[in-house]
Amino acid sequence: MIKDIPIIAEQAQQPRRTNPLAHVFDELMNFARSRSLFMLHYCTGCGAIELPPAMTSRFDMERLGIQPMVTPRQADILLVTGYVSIKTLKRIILTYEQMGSPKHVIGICSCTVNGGMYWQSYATAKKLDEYLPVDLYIAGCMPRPEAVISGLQKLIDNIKHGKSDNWKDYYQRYDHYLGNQQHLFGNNWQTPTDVIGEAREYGLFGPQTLGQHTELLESVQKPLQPLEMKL
Amino acid sequence: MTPLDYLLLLSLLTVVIALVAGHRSMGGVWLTFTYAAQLGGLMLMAGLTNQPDVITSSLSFTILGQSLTWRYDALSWYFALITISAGLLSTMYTAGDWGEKFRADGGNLWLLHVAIALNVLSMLILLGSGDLLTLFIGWELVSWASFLLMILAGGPSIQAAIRYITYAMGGAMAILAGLALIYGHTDSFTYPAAANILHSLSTAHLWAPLLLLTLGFGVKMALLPLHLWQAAAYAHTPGPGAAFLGAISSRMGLYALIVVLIQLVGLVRVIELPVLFSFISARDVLAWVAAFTIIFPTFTALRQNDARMLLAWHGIGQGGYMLLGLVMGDALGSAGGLMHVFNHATYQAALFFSVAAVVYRTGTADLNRLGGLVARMPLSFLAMLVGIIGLAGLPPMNGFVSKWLVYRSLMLEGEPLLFVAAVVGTLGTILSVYKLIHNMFLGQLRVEHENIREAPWSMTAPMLILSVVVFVTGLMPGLVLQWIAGIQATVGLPVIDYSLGGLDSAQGSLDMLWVVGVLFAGFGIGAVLFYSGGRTHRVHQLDNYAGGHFLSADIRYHYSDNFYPGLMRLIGPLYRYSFAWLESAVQSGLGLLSLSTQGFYRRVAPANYALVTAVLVLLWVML
Amino acid sequence: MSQELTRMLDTLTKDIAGAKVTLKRARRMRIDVDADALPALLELLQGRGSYVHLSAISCVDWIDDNQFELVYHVWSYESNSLVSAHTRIPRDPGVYLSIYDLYKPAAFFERDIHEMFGLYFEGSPSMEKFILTEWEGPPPMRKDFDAEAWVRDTFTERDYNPEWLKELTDAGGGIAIRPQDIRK
Amino acid sequence: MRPENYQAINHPPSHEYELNFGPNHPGIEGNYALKVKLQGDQVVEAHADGGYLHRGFEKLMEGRLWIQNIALVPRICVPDPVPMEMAYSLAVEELGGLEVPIRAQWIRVMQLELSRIAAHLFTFGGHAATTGMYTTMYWGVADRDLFLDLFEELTGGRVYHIYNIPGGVRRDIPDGYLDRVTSTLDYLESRLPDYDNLFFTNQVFVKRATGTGTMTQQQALEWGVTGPNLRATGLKLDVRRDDPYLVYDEIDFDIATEEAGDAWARTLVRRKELQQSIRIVRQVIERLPSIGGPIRCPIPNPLAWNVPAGEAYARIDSSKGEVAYYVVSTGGDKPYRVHVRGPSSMHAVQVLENLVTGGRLEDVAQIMFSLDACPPEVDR
Amino acid sequence: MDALHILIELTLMPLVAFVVGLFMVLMMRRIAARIQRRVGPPLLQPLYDILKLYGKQTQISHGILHDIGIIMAVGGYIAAETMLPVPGMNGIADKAGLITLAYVLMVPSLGLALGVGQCANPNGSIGISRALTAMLAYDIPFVIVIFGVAWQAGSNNLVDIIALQQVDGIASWGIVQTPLLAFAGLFALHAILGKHPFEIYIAPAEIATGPMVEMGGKYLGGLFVMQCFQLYTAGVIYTSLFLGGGENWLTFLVKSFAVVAVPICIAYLFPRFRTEDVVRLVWKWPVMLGLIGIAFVMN
Repeated sequence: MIKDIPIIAEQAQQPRRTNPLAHVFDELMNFARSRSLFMLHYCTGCGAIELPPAMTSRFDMERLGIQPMVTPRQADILLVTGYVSIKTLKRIILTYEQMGSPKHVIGICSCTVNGGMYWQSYATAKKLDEYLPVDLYIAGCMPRPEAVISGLQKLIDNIKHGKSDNWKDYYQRYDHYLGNQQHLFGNNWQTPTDVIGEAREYGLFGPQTLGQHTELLESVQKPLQPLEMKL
Repeated sequence: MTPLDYLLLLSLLTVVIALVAGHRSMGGVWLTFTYAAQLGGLMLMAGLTNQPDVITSSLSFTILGQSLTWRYDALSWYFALITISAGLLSTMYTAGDWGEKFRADGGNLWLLHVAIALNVLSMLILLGSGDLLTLFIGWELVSWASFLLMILAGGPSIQAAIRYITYAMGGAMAILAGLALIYGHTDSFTYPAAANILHSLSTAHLWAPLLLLTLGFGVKMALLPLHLWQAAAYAHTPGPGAAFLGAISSRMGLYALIVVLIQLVGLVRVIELPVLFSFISARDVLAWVAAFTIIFPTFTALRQNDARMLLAWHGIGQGGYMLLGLVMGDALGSAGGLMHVFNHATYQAALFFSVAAVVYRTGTADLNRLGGLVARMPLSFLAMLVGIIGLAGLPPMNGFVSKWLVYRSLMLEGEPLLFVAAVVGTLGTILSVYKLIHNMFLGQLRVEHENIREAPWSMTAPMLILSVVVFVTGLMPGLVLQWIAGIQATVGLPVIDYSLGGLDSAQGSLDMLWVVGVLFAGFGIGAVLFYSGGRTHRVHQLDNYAGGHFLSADIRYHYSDNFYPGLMRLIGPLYRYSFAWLESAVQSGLGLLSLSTQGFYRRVAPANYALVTAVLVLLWVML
Repeated sequence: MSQELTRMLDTLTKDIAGAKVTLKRARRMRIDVDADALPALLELLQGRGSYVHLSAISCVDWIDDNQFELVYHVWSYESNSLVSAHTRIPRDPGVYLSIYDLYKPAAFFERDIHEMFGLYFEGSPSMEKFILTEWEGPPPMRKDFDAEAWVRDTFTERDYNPEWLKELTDAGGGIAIRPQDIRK
Repeated sequence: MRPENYQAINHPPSHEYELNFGPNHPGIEGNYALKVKLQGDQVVEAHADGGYLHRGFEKLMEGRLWIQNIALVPRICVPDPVPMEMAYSLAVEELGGLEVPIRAQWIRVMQLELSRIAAHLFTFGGHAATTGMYTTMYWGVADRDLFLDLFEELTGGRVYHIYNIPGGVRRDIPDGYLDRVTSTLDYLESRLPDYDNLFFTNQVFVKRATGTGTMTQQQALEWGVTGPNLRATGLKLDVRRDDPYLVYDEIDFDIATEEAGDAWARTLVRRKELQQSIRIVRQVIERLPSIGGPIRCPIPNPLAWNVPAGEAYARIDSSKGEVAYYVVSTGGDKPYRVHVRGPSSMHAVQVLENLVTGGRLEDVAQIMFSLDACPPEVDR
Repeated sequence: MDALHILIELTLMPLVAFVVGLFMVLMMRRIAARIQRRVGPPLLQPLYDILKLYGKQTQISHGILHDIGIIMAVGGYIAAETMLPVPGMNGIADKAGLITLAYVLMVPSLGLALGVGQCANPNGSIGISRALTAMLAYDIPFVIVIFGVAWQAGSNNLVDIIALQQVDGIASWGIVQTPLLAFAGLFALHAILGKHPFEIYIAPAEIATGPMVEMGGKYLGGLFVMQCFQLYTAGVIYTSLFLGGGENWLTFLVKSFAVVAVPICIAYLFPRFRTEDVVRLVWKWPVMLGLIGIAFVMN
């Protein structure tokens, strides 16, 4: 029912930390992260109908420290609940890029794995992990609240042990993801977020961050430079 | 030659320079220096604030057997300081690029310089008035000088200025009538004689001159039913002129009221003076007029969509705090009221300067056509931020201290309703100033403003100087309070027991040094907490939450119009009915009055007119 | 009751040239009508026949006949019966008249048919795209659009025999008897 | 998004600003969007924007066998899936000339009404949450879960049941099932006073909901409003009565109506329907043991079933309004064309736009939820 | 009092406030959970949330003001905590009276308003507009209460007010002496906390959580810290004004928690008002009661 997606990208070389307490601090932060997950309130598909039961009185996700949040800025986990139509996928990518890292994507329902029963539909994207780095799939049509919660517990476990940093993969293999996005949305595809700049700024630059697809992007895009204060 | 003579001569010299060189490109700079010289001249008299002393001018006339004298005391000095500083900074602001653009846009820069210089001169003369007649002469000079400043921009300002002069003439008539009444009793215009006779007058007889004088001076002060002229007149005056007017002009009314109410009648008498057939005293009436002057204009400001109009309406509202504090009559209240004159002048000028800078760059002060300018005009934003915190009366700026003194006094005097009224005014101010700064500087930057730059230094320097003053006098209110204490000693009010950081008192003291210190320490800790978090990166404003949609450049998503809709659904009808009714009532009443006044002027020579009025009123008093 | 209904409809439609009324079952009537007579028929149904509720407009792509069939399902709350008015229009220009001024709900259905079949309705309040705003292909509900082929071109299928499973199988794990062994 | 959308152009010199409700917004039901243009808090213009849940069902169904489509149809309306299966089955039965056994018809009625109860509980929760009343949502969703348990026992699925097939239902009711239904209904009835106190008669809620999104009878008929929303304007119209299907003509129930036509009236109608549904289910429980017989009629090999050529239009009343399926067969093993008429395609587009325009920002979400619009029905 | 002593107090008071505030947030969430028939979050959940938010690795800022807004919001509350006397520590409560406190408490709101304004999000701006409207509403009963209490005590110094109430036990508490003011104060407190039905400026379904809309990471963390301070401040002010402050830490904490629990228990049973209804309600009952209360006090 729950399946880990193996992390394909090679880990970027982390700077060695000499402070002996750094390790303890990392453990603490990982623990806090695992115990406090804000999930984005975005019903992308029909699996969202099983989230209210999971959130509310009967299954109560708040006891695991999970609570719904409204905007992507506040959220840590993006639950893609079910099939993603192409129109929605654009919004999901926008939303994902607006979220602050560490961020986690959970694909709920079979449709996110391979298109599910809509495999021949012209309107839905088939494999979510082509467009976004997925941390965890919870398969089923649709998975029960118990399955959702057990999947979330698995994610919590992964975060606690520092194993769930697929979000770095998005920066490190941005070219790959962007290529798939361009394939589906056309060559003019651009989001307001400057992912390459972010990767550069946070030291998440990987060998596959840049490539032919990002070149294409840079040839068409009007980059949105932040409004710097000018005297 | 006394220092006062030097001062007045310097001021006259300024006018002359303005007349001669006002149209030159360097004229503004020269004028700035002469204003600085005036300030220097004033500083020669700084000793006035320490002891209740008077510096007389050697200039004096004798007309119709009445000698006209001019003299300065601590009160005059304090107001003169604000006047000259306002003139100095306004001219400095005008002297640079602003003036160039003003001229290029077809404005008459020469006239603007002359008008400001004339205003300063006339105000200095008014502030030096040594008797009732010079008070009236100074008053008339100030009225006409302000009129000149208001009208010079042409266009919509002409109507506003004419409205002003109508009100002012009505007020002048009332003053003249009041003076005539007093003269009828004393045969003399000197203050001591007037004070003597006013002390001895019976209640009913005292009411007539008091009412006439308060009404007359209240026009300039823009007390509640007589306030309708002010906002439009100030707002339509070109940039620095508006700052000058907003800072000091209407405070001349307060000065005259202080002279009449406190120096001549005596506040004790006002407090005791009952309103006929009722249980309230004259002070209550004045206090409530002040309270309504706080509330109504403030909430009118809330509805304005033009930045200058909004500020001008606030100028009226803040006048209410000054009067409210003064008529409380105790050390704290009067200190608060007097200090608010200085505080208001500083932040109001800074705000007007900032708005003028925005208008200079964008060409509009319409709050619905601006937004997001903080990224482009950060210094103007800073000045406005400091200014609005002062205007709203929040710590750590100076507006907080003066308002605190007024609140404290209202608490000690046991005036819960007035206290609530004052707080309502402050809250209304907070609401409207947030609207001001939000609609201009925060929110979405309009695409046509993407490439504008900060205003030049000649414009930002005056506002930054003022911002520093606003902050420093907020941090160390004792600097201003020492002048206030001098005034209180001079005019016979209880003297405030101040310290550098505020005041010490058994029933609750205020130490701004501590408050500001702790506040900034708090900010410091907040900053440490903040910067100990992860790194941030800046994003463009189109990278924004829009319900999951992509924002594009052609979408206007800046929330500006009808900024407080929930509140307006509740109190909006009040604006439509009460305010409109009040405005039309006052307008038609004053229209009638001004028409009749106009008739008098046309048919009767002014000198005779005064005589006739005096006779009529005397008859009424005798009967 | 149904007899009465049929009779009523017959009188209603006797002015409409070529209208053919069929009673399918209780409360279900079918009227076949020419394309140019359909608005008049609907006007009659609504005005005199109290068929005020437009339940749906369905479009069928008869690609072999090179025609679109439009079916207007209208319901009468008074006689509690449904009339389905069928008409056919040629597929080629694909333009027809809107009935928005008769039935407000038609706006949605016509807009929907426009983006799904590419059939244009003249006089409809909005022919902008609603569902397929970000779709650039041909109108997808047309029979000549092969969705499956499009999907095969656009998307790749998931690899159902990943490396880690192969390793498992090589190590002797997995299914005891493989399907191909059974077939032998 | 295309790069040219970020190019600088002049801003409209307007006092209006735009705000997007959805798709990622708690004030919108499901994955749907409403773009509103506001002045202050007054909505000047509203444009619905759908398609986020578009899967091309109608196209998909043309490519699958008749029996396969049964798995597809419940997905068209997620909160209330049973009517979708039912309408499709009814249409196919009409085409194929199948006679559904009477026992299966009663079971279907029970399932329909249980689904209606679950959907209404969910709607109350959503509607309450738009006004900030989360407790109702927490309670409502938790109580709905009991009904999902009943479904699970009967059909094996919590949300999507795939229980009705052309010709009848998939399996008979388990032993003791009717007792469990009765006890669940008893529990729900005992909870209703709590809901009344907490929500339906809560003065703050009443104040907010009265006069919000009001439509007249005339408007409702003109805009094609159906179901509870239509009944909230005082019209006693219900497909179950006017166009009876299954055994609804043998069942005794009242059509719940309200006069006002505003958000509160719509909520009250649903509240009354909840009781009527309980009443219907109780009648089914009473009658069902006495009705024997098979639960489905024999159909040919479903994998090679050629449904006779023809066309059928089946309408039923779901918790949202009138659901209708137009099915065309050319005698093949797959439908030639299936057209789904979801009630929300009216409610969520035209009606919503009309009601929201001129209203207030505060009420946008409330109006949407009070209409009980279900976006997947619009997008299909 | 030497400088070191006061420095220690100034450091300790915000710390205490933060820790107590964390538990108040926890209490709030637990009460909500119990009303909603849930289990609720674990003991240290508020702390985990804040730690997690501060530890976010990428986060966005819309400009310097966005940062300064949060700094001012948190810093303003930190400053305000030093003006609230707690058992054994007075901080600078005697240097800044009640009015100063009331105005210092507006600084965080103003800071937040500036930060939100820079985000250029209409949802945030609407939220701020509503929050300021609510402030206009609830501050009027609040200052009436302050006036009444200050008049009753003859001082606007919180230390004096507390001392006066501790003279002879419960009989001298404000809630016994001036019950009308105490009720008005509780009403105002409910509105100050912005809980339902006064929760107009968060309103997720209407304006997508208003001011918080563009806040993520440490910005949101700052707001969470601010929430702790806000609950603490509200509880302690009310305790100091009407419940005789704290004789010792135990009674102090019991009273503060009890005060905060009252509005929270009410809040989860109500939907939210419209903006103008909030203003109307708050200007009607608490203001009326407060003024009657003052009339009693001043006679």
